[in-house]
Amino acid sequence: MLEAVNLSKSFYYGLFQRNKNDAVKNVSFKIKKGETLCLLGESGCGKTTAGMMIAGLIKPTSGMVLYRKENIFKYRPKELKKFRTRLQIIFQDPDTVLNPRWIIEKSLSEPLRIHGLANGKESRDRIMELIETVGLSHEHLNRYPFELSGGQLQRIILARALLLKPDFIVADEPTSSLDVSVQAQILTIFKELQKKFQLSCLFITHDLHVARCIADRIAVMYKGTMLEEGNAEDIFSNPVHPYTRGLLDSLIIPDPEAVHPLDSNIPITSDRNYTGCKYKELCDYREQICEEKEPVLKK
Amino acid sequence: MGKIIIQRLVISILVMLAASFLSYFFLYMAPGDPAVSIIKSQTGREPTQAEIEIFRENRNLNIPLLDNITIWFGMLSKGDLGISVRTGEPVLHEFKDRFGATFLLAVISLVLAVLIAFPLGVLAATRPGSVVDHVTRVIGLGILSIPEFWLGLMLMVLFSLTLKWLPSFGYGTIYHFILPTVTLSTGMSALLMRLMRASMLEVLNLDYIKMARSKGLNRPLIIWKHAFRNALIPVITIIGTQFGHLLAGTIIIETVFSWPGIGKYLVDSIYARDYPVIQGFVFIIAAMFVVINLLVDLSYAYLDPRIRFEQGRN
Amino acid sequence: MSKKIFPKNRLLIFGLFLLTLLIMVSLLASYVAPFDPNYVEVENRLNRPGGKNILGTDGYGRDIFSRIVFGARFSLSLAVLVVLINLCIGVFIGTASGFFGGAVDELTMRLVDILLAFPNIIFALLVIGILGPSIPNLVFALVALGWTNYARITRGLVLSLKEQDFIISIKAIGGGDFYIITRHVIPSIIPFLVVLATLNMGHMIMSIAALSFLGLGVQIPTPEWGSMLSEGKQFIFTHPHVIISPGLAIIIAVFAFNLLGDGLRDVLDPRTKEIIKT
Amino acid sequence: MESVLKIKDLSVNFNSKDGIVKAANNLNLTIYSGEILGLIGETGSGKTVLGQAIIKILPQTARVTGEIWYGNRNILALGEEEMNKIRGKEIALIFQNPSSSLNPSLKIGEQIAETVQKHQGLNKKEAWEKAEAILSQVGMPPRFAHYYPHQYSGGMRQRAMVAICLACQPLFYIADEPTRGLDVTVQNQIAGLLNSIIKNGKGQRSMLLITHDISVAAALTDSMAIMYAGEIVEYGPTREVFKNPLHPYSKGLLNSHPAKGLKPIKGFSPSLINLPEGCKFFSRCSRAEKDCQKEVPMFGRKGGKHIVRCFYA
Repeated sequence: MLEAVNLSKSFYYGLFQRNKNDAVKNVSFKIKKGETLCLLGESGCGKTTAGMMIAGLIKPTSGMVLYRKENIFKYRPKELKKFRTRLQIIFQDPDTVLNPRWIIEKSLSEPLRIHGLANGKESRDRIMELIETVGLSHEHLNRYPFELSGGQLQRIILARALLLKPDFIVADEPTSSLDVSVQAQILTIFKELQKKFQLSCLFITHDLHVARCIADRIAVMYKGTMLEEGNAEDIFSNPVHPYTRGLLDSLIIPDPEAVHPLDSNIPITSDRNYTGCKYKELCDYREQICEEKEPVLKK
Repeated sequence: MGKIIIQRLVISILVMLAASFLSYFFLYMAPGDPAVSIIKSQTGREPTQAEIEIFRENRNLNIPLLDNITIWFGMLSKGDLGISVRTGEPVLHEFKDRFGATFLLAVISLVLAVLIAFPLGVLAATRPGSVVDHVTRVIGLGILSIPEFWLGLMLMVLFSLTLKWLPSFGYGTIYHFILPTVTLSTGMSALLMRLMRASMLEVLNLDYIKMARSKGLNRPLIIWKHAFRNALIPVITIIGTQFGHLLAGTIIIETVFSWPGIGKYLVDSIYARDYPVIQGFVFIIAAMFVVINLLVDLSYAYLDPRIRFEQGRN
Repeated sequence: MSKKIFPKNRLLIFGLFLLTLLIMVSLLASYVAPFDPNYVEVENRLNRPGGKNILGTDGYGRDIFSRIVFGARFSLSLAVLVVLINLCIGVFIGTASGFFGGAVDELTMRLVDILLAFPNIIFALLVIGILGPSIPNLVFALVALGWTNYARITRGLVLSLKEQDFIISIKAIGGGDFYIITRHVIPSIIPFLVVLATLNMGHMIMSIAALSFLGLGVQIPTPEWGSMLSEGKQFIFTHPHVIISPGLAIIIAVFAFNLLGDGLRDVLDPRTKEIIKT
Repeated sequence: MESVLKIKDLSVNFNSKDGIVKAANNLNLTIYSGEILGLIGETGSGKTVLGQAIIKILPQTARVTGEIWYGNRNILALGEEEMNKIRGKEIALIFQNPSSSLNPSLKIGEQIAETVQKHQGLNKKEAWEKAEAILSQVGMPPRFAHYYPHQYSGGMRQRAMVAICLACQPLFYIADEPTRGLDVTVQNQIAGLLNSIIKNGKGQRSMLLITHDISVAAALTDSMAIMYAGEIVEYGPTREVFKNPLHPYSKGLLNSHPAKGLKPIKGFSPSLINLPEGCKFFSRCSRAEKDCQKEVPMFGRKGGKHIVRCFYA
């Protein structure tokens, strides 16, 4: 369905663009129809940049994104516009995704207007149908974004994303700014809709609990590189990479009976570019080879 | 930090080059033959063809624009800004002789404005919605609506003509300073007060002020150490950009009070079409302006450690 | 809360009232003014206010009130003209440069930096000093630098808008650049531009008056506030009324725009989202 | 156990254009020495207001009624001057979002030292030495005292925040969402740090931990109170509440966590401006009867210290 091939993105900054920052480096994965791949990582690991490249919103420095075997960065404008109806993106902060000066209905019908599909009643019917699917009612249509809560807005955004009948969704931390109970609502709706419309999904999150609920497969990212990829269950039951293991160990679970290995030591890491494995500074298994070479993904 | 200085220096040099280029460019675009108008304004009669030719030769008006600019830059690099047509003195001398008076006027006015504006702005911000706040707000807005030169004239009428307390124009004693500086600093202080108030209000609502309160620090310490310092940063930048405004104000105020500074001289030169002076003065003023902006950037960096340690992002 | 907002709105309404009054006066100048502003009557020169000349007469015996009324037409329309030209140039350049970025942005912004480094009035003095005083030259002098501020602010607004999720999401839906700029970007920055232009109006009125006062703007026989002051300057110690009333006229006009701009800024502040709706 | 802080009938209202925001209604809560009490609630439940009410730094528009007894003093009756002797010295507030709560133009060392200077009468040099010592206490090299906040990473800023609060070794801490927005590993470190502060206090130190994260509450707290729409709906020892949540909202909240089933509660939280009469959870509750809509249920005791505000629990 969709494939990322050696995606890399570097940002250049400083006087005369001397400094280089590899936000994403050689990231590859495949997503099948109806499948959810979870891109898991901490803040600043490049997962959002990767998601934006998949959605065709940022051009990669090298590598390509294949959608149905076609490189989306080679699309002509018309094909790109068509692609925009096939792939939709959902953002982290629902408060900022809708034009604050427009009522909900206007924002909702915008995709139809852009693609010339809006025909009065038909468009309205489709909107009504979707708005009920996500658990809201027509009374919300005449409101302004600031009058709705984050959970309600995220439902609206979900409805808008589905309006063009896409087959792929990039969801960038769609619930991380929401409360737990609202998160449960949104994730439940999301899962239902995904089944109903046979959606493939790239789900970006930092939350291991959420990843576990939603993912078929998980890819773990750290400082721009992919460290581990596999079936969700395998990753949780048998993590191979030391970083993934550390991440799972430090996870606090909502159970007061459990033993929580709280660790108040802080490691201080440097941000500089260096050779070798990105995780070597924090790794308990560090050896000489980690200093010299950057490991590649292996089965 | 070093990066910022380099960037600013490059811009500064460009500004000055642009300033001199522009002044030359406009000179060439001037209506009629400058030679004719200048000689006419000097002698008061129609110049003869020979006079015009000599003048052109002397002023390098016969050679093309670009060559002329090259010559001017050549002179510039030796610190030579040419000779005033009106007085026959070197432009640089004329400038030096008058700069002190203008500088004093500008600096005293600025200091006065800051002394009035900062406490008032802080006071208004710490009591939002109070009588002080409303009064300063409306009065500030009102003062900003008064043209400086008119205010100067009115003060002159009131204090020199009616009350006979102060000299109406001239330069020399401390009394001569009072009216011009008061005129200049009035508008400036209204502006700075409003800026200070807005900036302070914004800072006082930030989380770190709550944090400072939760540490048990007393109010003066919170206001001056935690809030004021951070509120100052945007105000300082404005002061920098306002320096141009201040210079402009000085020019007009000097004309009103017959203040022997660069402003009055510049305006007189414009009346007399004394091109070398116009050109030279604009160049020097642009240069001064650039230096001030540079200083503002530096003080900005001093006040805001986030900039001081900026390693370069974008 | 309502108590705090009330005086602000009251000021805004007062500003609006003053402005409407000014516009009415300048539109209906020939009905409002009791005399021909240029009618010279030497035997009636320098009359004190009162009597048949409400604000007295000037050095040529012309009726000051009539001249102020006609001056309103002149001062306001000139300022509006300059502000509108600046606004159009600035918004066009600012939007293009902010939205598309790249080398064009880099170049225009360096140019703006350079031009902004010039004090406005000094630049105007230079231009007019060399090109000679005339109204087209005055407009040119005020536009040559005036647009830069609009361009800089527009660019800043567009840059921050461009990074906002709601713009990126339209892009992701398939909205083209032109669509995004005209339907989302420009409408979002209009409130800021309205405030900016309103406050700038006051500034322009003062700049024009100042240049005219120096004899470098609108030339003398024309009834314009600045040139009236310039003419009246010589009578300051004998007949101050000649310069008091034109000055007050400038203050009232500038104050009206300042009140309006200041009030609008409070009302249109994006942080008070609730208000934008109404 | 001795009580440190007793909150009695505390209500906090704000005036806004749209009406009165009832951020907290008749809160009653006791914090005992040596314990960590978790105050659990979602956005708009009024939990942050409580923390700021205790230390009296709410905005002037807030109307606070009730009593907050700290020892034998009612905090709400104290003047600003007396309050300043308590703030930072006896009660410290750890803010959420350290990026905006640290003064960007002062070195971290100065921000710690000024508290020490104020409350312990030390001179500048002594205070700075103390600041460096405290920084190493929270696991950071003393040289970090000379750095500005923007030079710290997110996790280190939160540590610096804890260090500032620790400066005068107060006995009572309020931590307002200390782990929000942090990465998993950093969250774990900060939780560990907070835990060690209280557990190393020889039973003298106690903490009110305000959080939306039930995992953190499970890991750190001894007892917990659950807030909904400005009211406390359930209170009890943490283990009991988790094992046997009584209030329908508490059950819903716990079960909606992804690790505990991801079962959503239907409907939306009410706005604090137009709160319904009676039980605030009525419209979303599956067990609601008619009388729930008429009056607010009183607390009922369910064995030991576990109490709940529901007619049918």
